[in-house]
Amino acid sequence: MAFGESVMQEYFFISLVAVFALVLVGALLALSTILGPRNPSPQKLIPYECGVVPKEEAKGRYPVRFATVAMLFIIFDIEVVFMYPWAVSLGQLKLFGLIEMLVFILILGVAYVYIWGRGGLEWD
Amino acid sequence: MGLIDQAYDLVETEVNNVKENVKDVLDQAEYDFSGAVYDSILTTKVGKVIGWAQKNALWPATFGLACCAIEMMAMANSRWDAARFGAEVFRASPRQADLMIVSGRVSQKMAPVLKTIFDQMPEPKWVISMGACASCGGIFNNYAIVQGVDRVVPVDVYVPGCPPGPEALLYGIIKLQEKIMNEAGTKQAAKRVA
Amino acid sequence: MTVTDQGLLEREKDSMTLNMGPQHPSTHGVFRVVLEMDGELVDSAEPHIGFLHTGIEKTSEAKRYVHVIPMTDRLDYLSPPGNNLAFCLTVEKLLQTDVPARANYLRIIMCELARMASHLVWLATHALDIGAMTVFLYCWREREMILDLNEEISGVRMMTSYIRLGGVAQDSTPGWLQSVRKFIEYFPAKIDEYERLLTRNPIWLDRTQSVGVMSREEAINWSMSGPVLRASGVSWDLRKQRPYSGYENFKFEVPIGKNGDIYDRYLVRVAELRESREIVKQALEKLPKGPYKVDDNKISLPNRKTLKSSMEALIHHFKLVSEGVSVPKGETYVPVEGPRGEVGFYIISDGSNVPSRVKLRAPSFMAIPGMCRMMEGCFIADVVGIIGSIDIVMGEVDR
Amino acid sequence: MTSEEIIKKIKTDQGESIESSEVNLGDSVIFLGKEAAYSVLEYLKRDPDLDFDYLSHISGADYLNEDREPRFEVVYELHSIDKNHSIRIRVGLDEEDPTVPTVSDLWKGALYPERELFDMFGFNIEGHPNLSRLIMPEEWEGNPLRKDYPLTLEDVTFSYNREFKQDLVKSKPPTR
Repeated sequence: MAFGESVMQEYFFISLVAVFALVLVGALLALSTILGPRNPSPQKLIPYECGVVPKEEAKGRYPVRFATVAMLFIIFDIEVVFMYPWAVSLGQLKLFGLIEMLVFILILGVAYVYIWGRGGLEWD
Repeated sequence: MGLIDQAYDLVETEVNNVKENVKDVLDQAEYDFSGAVYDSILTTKVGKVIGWAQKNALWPATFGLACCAIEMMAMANSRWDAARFGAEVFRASPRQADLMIVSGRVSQKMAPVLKTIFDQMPEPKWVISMGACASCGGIFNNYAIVQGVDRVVPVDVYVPGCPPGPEALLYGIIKLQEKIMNEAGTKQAAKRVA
Repeated sequence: MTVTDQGLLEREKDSMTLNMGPQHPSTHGVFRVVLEMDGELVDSAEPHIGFLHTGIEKTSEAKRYVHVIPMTDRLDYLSPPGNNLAFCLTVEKLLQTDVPARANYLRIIMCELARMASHLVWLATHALDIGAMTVFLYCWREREMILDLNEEISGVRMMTSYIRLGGVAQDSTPGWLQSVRKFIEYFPAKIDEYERLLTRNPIWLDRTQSVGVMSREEAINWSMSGPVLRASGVSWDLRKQRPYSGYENFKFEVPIGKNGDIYDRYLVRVAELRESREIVKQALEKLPKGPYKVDDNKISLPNRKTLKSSMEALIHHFKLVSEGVSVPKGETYVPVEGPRGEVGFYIISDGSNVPSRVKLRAPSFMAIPGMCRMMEGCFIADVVGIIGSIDIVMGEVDR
Repeated sequence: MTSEEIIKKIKTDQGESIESSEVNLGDSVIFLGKEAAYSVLEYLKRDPDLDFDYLSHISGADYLNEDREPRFEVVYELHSIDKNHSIRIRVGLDEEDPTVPTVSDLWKGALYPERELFDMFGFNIEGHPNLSRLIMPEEWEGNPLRKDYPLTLEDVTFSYNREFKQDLVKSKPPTR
């Protein structure tokens, strides 16, 4: 272990930062809700539409196209998320890690080419 | 007989005065305890700190109408640089803005939109009326222009000029900051928020 | 919601209406367009204008000719000398007077400087809408220099009202000519800077090429004018077709685009920046001596010094200041090439010193229907680019 | 072609429907009746060597104070891109029913100026796809650019020539 720390100590620092972050965010939110002035008037609460009073209620139904684009994004976003821990610990993993990640990228590359071919990236 | 009438008048005016005073006191009392928690813990020192924080982060809502909008853009740019006074970030939506710079002439068709945008801004909010057209109709005294924005929204600072130079607008913002600082911690600040 | 015969719910119109309203960061002023959207694509765009209607045409029917000039500054507030020149040329045509050569050259210098300043504002806001923040700050650095030149000659940054009936307001001082020369030498390097930032920038190319295309016939049919018309391949520049106030003795080319998309409009306008600088350079070299306004005192004020000596000058001065110019009866229209296109005033005069009708032919007003037809079938993100590329100014749209 | 040639050519081809024509300060101007307006405009656009394919502007005019017989007037200014000449067509409209046929099928650019005529002068444009208020708010009453519509100056608190402005102040619509 580097510098003789135990595993627990390492997690200690991470949890310290996490707690500090939670406390900070919690404090800010709590203070602003308690101290913040609050006087909702009907004119203030109408949805903002560039200064014009909206005629119809905001529609709930969206074209399905948005959903497919969202799913594609999630696939490749998770792919990048996996790369972070891999990049940090590449020192220990050495050659085995490199090949492993290349295979992983290859598999997703096939998916990418398939989507591109089928025209999943164009709007319609 | 005249004496009784005079006495009667005297008593009546006296009663009216008392009634008047009571009404004032009631108003003042009702007003003092109507504020949110914000008001009750407000001592002058904390109010000053809040005022200081507000004045140095005046985020203007982009309300560029006409020629003054071009000078407002020049003010936000590198040469005149409103960032030195904390007013650099121009928020598009009124929800995130606390200063509305009405820059340009307000026509009759635009007045309701201006009122809607002003209402949708969260308190505390301030209005700078930039230019002669916004302040008093300017050179267009006709059917189409609202003769002064203060007929639609309460205005805090008027900046004269047609169009006022960026330095004049910056001076207006500095004046507004002084106004915020004077008002901080007093009844006006609480009334502005209540 | 109606129920169809198979008992299914009838699909209500599935397109979403999106309102890019009057208060919007990238509609270049108070312009509202209601977009019928099918997902990301725009089905139809319906513009609403009139949010900046100032009634200038009606007000100028109650003002003397000299008083209308400051109001023409406020119409197309990005190039005020352009409007002044259009108004003064039309009234001078009615008065049938011609302007001395030095006044013509000073007018050309001011108009070309205003064209450069207006194109700089266009480039700044157009690039900012598409996402290039630095271009916004760079362009404004040069525009401030042009505004300093305006302030030095006329005392006002933007609304110079420098071009008056019968000539110009004041003569140019040698110091001013020197600072204009300094700006002229400084400017081309900066245009290269903008081009380095944008012209071969892949993001810029993807966002502008083959977007908002307008063919040659459509551009003519929809009455587009100025850089938008020239970007569609129509070589129509009023400085070449109908030379006015001395443009015929200047050598400059008119940049023409090929396929009329946003990228060509960008190239045409940036090339026009260089041409305008070229014109100002030639004007500085060949600036003639002589009077800076016509010496017929019925139209332009006599020299201050002569007021003390000649009685006649005093009478002319008093008559002009109190009553103003009386323009003979008639109506005419002189088109001028503004930064946005053909600007012109159609003036009807009934012989008195107050115009009977002043109508501005505004290039942005004529371009709005064509712009909204261009928006159909494009992405929502391109709507912003199209509005920026047509370079509308709401002051002259709503008048 | 110069102005004189244009007018001569138009006179020969459309002689009877032209009321009169003149070369006014170098521009060719022809006066038309309301009925003949559309046919002559179509001829001007379709004719190969006149070829007026660019509509510069359409503006309205109100000659109330000059007691001319047709009170209103619609003015079309046309350019020819290839031949580089222009013409101005003035169509007189009387007061009772100021209607003029739309030219938006000849020039698409005419859509907005014609709506502005309807909004500002109250002219009725036959066959216009969407004739409604363009610049003024929808519920605005009256047509601002007519001569009998007051400029509604507000009484300025400090003004030196008050009497000059008094006669312009007739009625004042409620400021919203």
